[in-house]
Parts: sequence; C-alpha cells; structure tokens
Amino acid sequence: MINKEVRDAEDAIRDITDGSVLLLGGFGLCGIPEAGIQALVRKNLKGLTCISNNAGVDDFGVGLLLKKRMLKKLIASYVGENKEFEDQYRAGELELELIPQGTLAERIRAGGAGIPAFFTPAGIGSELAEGKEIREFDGRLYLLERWIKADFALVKAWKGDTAGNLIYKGTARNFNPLMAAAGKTTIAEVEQLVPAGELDPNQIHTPGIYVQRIFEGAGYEKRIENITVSP
Amino acid sequence: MINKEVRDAEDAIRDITDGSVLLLGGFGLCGIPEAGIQALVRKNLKGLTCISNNAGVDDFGVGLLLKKRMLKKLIASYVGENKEFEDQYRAGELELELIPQGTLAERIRAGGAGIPAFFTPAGIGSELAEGKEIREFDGRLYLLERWIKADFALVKAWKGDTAGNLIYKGTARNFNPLMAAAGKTTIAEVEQLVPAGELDPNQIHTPGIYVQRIFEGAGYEKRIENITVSP
Amino acid sequence: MLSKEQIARRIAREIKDGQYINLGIGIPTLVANYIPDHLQVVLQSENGLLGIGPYPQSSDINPDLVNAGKETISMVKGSSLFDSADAFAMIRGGHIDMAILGALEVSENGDISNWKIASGLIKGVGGALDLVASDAKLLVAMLHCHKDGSSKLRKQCKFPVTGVRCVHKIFTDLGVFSILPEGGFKLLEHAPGVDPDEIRKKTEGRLVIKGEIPEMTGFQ
Amino acid sequence: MLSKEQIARRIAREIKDGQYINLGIGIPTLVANYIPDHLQVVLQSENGLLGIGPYPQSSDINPDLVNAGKETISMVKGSSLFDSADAFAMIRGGHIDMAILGALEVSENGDISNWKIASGLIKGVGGALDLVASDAKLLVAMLHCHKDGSSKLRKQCKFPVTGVRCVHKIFTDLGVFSILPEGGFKLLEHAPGVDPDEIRKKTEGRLVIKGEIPEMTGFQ
Repeated sequence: MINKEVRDAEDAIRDITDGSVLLLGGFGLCGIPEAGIQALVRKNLKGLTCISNNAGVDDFGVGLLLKKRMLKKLIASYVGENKEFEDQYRAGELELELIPQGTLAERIRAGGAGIPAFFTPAGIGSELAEGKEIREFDGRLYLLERWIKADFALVKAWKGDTAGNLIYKGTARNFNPLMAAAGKTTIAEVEQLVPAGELDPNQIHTPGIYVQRIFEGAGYEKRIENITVSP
Repeated sequence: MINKEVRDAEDAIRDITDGSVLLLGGFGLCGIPEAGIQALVRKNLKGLTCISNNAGVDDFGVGLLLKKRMLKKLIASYVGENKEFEDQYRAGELELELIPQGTLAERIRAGGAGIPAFFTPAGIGSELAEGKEIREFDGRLYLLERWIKADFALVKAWKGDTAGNLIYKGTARNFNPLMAAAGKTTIAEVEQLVPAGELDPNQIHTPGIYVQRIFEGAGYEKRIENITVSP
Repeated sequence: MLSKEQIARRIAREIKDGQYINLGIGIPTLVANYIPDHLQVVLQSENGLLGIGPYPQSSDINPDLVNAGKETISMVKGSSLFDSADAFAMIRGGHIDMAILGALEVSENGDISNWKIASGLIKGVGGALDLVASDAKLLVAMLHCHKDGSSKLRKQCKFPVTGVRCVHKIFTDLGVFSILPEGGFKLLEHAPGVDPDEIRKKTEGRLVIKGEIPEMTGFQ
Repeated sequence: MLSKEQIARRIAREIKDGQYINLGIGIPTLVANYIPDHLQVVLQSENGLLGIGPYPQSSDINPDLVNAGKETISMVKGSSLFDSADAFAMIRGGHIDMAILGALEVSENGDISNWKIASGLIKGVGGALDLVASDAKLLVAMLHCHKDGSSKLRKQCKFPVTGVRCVHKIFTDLGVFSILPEGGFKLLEHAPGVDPDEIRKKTEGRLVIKGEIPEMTGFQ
C-alpha cells in the first residue's frame, strides 16, 4: 500500500498558503483537527477561506484562526458561540456564508462524489433561496445547490493507518468523512497511527484513497463546550 | 429500542403483492437476499418490478423470479449472465431499463436521502442520455437523473440486531445499504441476529431507522459465480 | 402559565410508540426527560447519532460523544453512529417521524422562523432548515410572547422565515394550538389559570376558538 | 501479434507508483498479474473494495469477497470495503487515477463503445459509463479487429457509444496508439513482426504514422 505518513502537522500543512480554501472537520469542538489548526495558527497565514460547520469558541478550534485574523471568509451553518466572529463581521473584515447544516453536508458530499449540483427542499421559502434555481418535482419545490470542494481538507480521526484509512469515534465523525473526500489534498490527523493491515477493512469509515497525508497528533485536549451530567 | 424482529421470510414479505416495486440487494450473486427471494418464489407473485444490479443466473438469485415469470420489469445495470431474461425480453414479455451502475447506485442513494434529482457526467454522449436534461457546469456536461425509491427493499447483511442495525461483510455490502434506505418497507435478512446493544454503534453500516423488519435466515447457500484461485 | 419544563412534559404526551424523533435545542431537549417509559422511541442527534441516552454520570463524560447542542450525552442500547451527510440524508429522506423545535415565531399559515439571532445578527441556521423542510411532523415549543410582550404567534413572521407551511402544532406556556388548513391558530387546550381571552390578547395572528376548550393536562 | 497476456504485460508498464486503478473485465483484469513489485498501486473493484489482492488459495475462497467480474479474490494489507454508492462516488469524484477497460470499438476522436452485447442485444452497461465519464486516465485494451476481420479502431463507432472523447491510449495485439487532439490514431509502437502497413490496413479510422515507429517491448 501507498504510505501517506508525514512527520507532523507542520510538514502536513507545508503547502497551505495565504488565500487557501480549507475544509475543516468537526462539529462544535468535537472531532476538530486540533493539531492542524494549531500549526496553521503558528504559520500565521492570511486571507484563508474556511468551510467548517461552526466557528469554534474564542480560544479554541476555528476561533483561534479568527482571533489571529487569518480568515477572509467563513462558510458555516452556525457561528453563535464566537464573539470574535461578530466583531470582525460587523467591522466588515470577514465575509460569512451561512448554509443549512444538511445542505452544507450534502454539498461537501457532492464535491467528493463528483455531483456538480443537486436539488434539496431545505431553504424553500427562506431568504437563503434568493437567487437560486427552484424546481418542482412530484408536486414539491426544491432548490438547486452546487458542490463544495477545496484545495485542502483537514480532518481528525480516532485511528488511522499508513495507507490513509480512517476510523472515527462517537459523534466526532460528523463532517470529517465528507470533507476528507472533498479536499484536493486531504490531511488526516489521528490519535493512533498503525501500519497498513492492522485495521479491519470492514470497519474503515474513510478509505485511504481520500487521504494524501496522515500523521499522529499528540496531546489532544478535546475540549468540551457544554458539560452536562445526570444528577 | 424498537424491536423489528419478524418470524421468518414469509412473515417479512406478507404484504408484497402482485405489481409491487422491489429493490433487491446484491451484486451478481454476492450479498443477495436469498431467503426473501425464495419466499417470493413460493408466493408466486406476478407483475413485479425489480430494481437489482444484476438479473442473477438462471437458477439462482433474481433468476428464480425470472424463471417463474414473476417480473414485469427489470431495472439493472447488467443482465449478461441470464439466458431466461433474454428469451422473455425478445418475446416482449419483460421490460428492461439499463442504467449505468454508478448512476443506479446514486439514484437509489438519492431516493433514501431525499434528493429528488442530481447531475452526473455518466452517459453523456451515449444513447442513455436521450430525452434527458443536459446542463453544463464549470465547462463540463452533465445529465439530470432522478431518485429511485420503492415500496419494498429486500437486503441481506451479515449481522443485525433487533433494532434493525446492520453490519455487512466483504463485498457483500454493495447495493444493500443504499437500498435499505430507499425502501418504504425495508426487509433485512441476516446470518446472525443479536439483541439490540450487542453491536458496536461505531461499526453499524445501516442504522436501524432504515429497517422495518428483520429476521435471521437459515442455510445460506452463497453461490459463487466464478471461482478463481491462485495456482 | 406553564414553565418550560411543563411545556416539555406536555409535548412528551404527543410522542407515539416506535417513533424516531429529533429534538431541537432549548425546551425540546427537555422533552427527552419526560418520554413515558413504556414507549419505545429513538432520539436522533443530527451530528451523527441515533439513540441518544441520558446525560452521562460525571465519571462517564466522553468528549467524543455530544449532541447537537454540544452537550455531553450517552447512548442507549441499539444506537448507531454516522456522519453528517448520512444524518441529514435520514432527515431529508423522510425517515424521522417527528421533529420538536424551538422557534422565534410561527405565522398563522404555519411558517416558522427559528434562526439563531443575537444582537440583531443572524448567527446560524444549523439543522433547522433541513428539519422543517422534511416530512417529519413538526411540533414547535416556545414561550407565547417575546420578552417585550409582543406575540410569537403572528399573522406573518417579523423575522426571516426558515420554512413555510410546515408547522403542525405549537405548544406554549399559554396553550396548545394547531394550524388550520385555511390559516389561523386553532386553540386546542389552554394552560390552567389562563383565560382564552388572555390567549386572544397575546396572539397577534388569527386565533380560532370553537366550543369548550379543555384545560391542558399531562404536564404535572 | 501479441497474445492477450502480452497486451496486459505491456499495459502494466504504463502504471506509475502511487496510482489508484480500476481494471475492467477481460484483458484489463490480467494486468494485475504484471504490475512490477516495486510499485505501490491500489486496485479498486467498483463493487466495493480498494486493495484487490491475488486470486485466493482454494482453501481461502470466500463467497463474500468477489471482484466486479464476480470472481473470488483476496484483499491486500490496508484494504477498505464500502458500498456501491461510495464506490462510484470515488470514481465520479475523480479519485481513481487510471481506468483500464476493454472495448468493442474506439473511434479516432476517442469515443468508446463498450456495452456488453450478446447476440445483438445490449445486455449491460455495468460501471463502464461512470468510469469513462470520470477524470481517470482511460487506457483501452482490446484486440485490433473483430472476429470478422473488421477494424475496432474506427472513424466512428458502429456500436452505440458509451463515452465521448475520453480514450487516452489504446493497446492492441498489433500496437500502441494515442488519440490526437485533432482526431486520429497515432501509432506509438508496433508489435514485433507486425508491419506498420499491416496496421494501416487493419485500422479503419485515420492512422498517423510519423517517423520511425519503435517496436513494442516490455511484454515478455
């Protein structure tokens, strides 16, 4: 099998430059590419476009990129938790494109799957439908939506092998598999990297073909946004 | 969890009637719902429309339904191995709709996913494009294709639980997960049925929500079309 | 007037055996606590889980297991995990039977507005647009009025709409309402101690009161 | 003239390190036997496997593990399994680097016809239409002529076309050909003992022979 292992996050993001378009996995702070984001912060790039379901919080996740004013545009479904976003947005320093979460997921899935456009009922009657083609199928209205692809995808998995195969854990899976398939160069970071052949082929969530670089991250913080416990 | 277990194949197909539209899982003879097909044969229904990647062989799989002249229409990507098909087709007794395999898979996936139509490059320039809408995206031509759904889906998995969760094995997975999601009533047969809670939630291929009935089949023949061995 | 917990309790009575349900953030999340034990229902979390269980014991907190509100959760027996595209395929494909959502406002023809708006800025749409456009029966849980006293049951929504003609029933601190096919909120039940006249005053849209309106029960 | 095995051997030389490749039924399937050991390549089977291994030992035959030709196979280390929608998402999405397919005919502008036709009846399209429409570099392996002696390298395909302007190179028992941007088969190599004149006679479409044509090697 082709060996996709790279040294570390710095090595993995070596050709991400000012102005790159990035897909960033995760839902809230769950399943985000922590090591990759930290490496981006250290590199202090400018003018990035990030496609990520959320904007992180002020001092973690995508919020770290916002804080350093590295983003030109954010494409997300929900940015409610981030105050830094609001300031930059109101100051006109940041573009925002809000997309319904299911449409965002399906557009990214379409990008990886070679489907340039598809119809979905989500958004009909809302202001998100403005300027979009509407068509009736079987008596119901649908919006035409385009695929989303990007130069780079940064995803995080639980286990991975040197062939690039990935297994996610719990709800940390979320946007990661779709983004892995929609990135021209997909960078996977894993908690545990094993030699090809150690993972059960039947349990792979992301086949290695979608991953161009893989490394084992260290010291995952896995911050929790809302700790809720049973009494 | 909701218990989806039914007694056997007869019980599972109880409301399939003459003229029903069925999705039948499997690729060639690999991963086909053997028990369900045999129950259909015993029930000797007429005028069925079957959506199945292949037509089986003369004495196994979908071929058994052909042999008993139970089919009105077959929607498939390849029917090469079945002579019975050819006779009935030439006699005008059977309609055939040939669909490129990837388009067939994606149309069924769209049916389960609530996508009424999507664009694909497969078939551009061929006679399969006749009468279909063609549109250019980013300088390339694509065909508009519609979703496929059906009254019933018959699928076969390796393991399942009473909540309807399914795990497939090897390349016997093929069309089964997509069809499970596109059937109004999905009937799953498994080699091993376990109580809900015994399967790892992280390894489920088909979430139980897609399965309305499940039973453990017995005596799987798993016939092989082409036995090939290394010298 | 009902508390948020009481609204949640009342909605829980709408749930039927065998349903797959998506609960939104806020009052809807509370509904999970009041589903009768004899009902077999499955809760979906649109970030990739079927089979949400109770909040975990503090010793069992798992950062890799959160709900759509980013709260730590547990899984019940028979759960399954999947990615975000599959989660919304499930919703869009009509496999979820019921969605219980919060809302900013509902109009008398069943339009809903439930963007996340903070200091006048739309800060998110989340999964609500997909849910309201799906075949899931849509129940709305919300307080009857905004903080400034203006009604959330309106002729037309003031806020941008997220879905049109999609709401099935509304549960507020004042009562239970259905949407009439010809438009209008039909009062089905009133909260204890709440006069239908008070409800009429606090409902901006067309309110239809026909015959004797029973008092809400089943929220204790 | 080359045997089918020799055509397969010659095509194997086109494979580059790190490629993901889909091999069609027939001569293409044979190519797997001749991929040089020092190359790390991964073979995809469109029925749901990345990482096809050799045919199994007779003691290891597994009915749940077949290739697109329904033949029993094995898996190499680092394989992954998936469903048919994912398999074709991989193809359609441009993730497969190269496809090696059989064909009924190829036209001089790179159209391909490779339906499964038996006794005049189209019996299948399989996964070929998706592969020829993808970004995968398309190599065709076929005999130069039909059984009746008529050429398979044609001005226009006689049989219905499965894809247009998609063929990159053609490997036959007589030679290796590329498709010129302006149309026409460019002879790149001729088989040992086969005269370019013979190739010209057996090629119905426009054949371009420029300069000295090297003899095919690398198929022994």
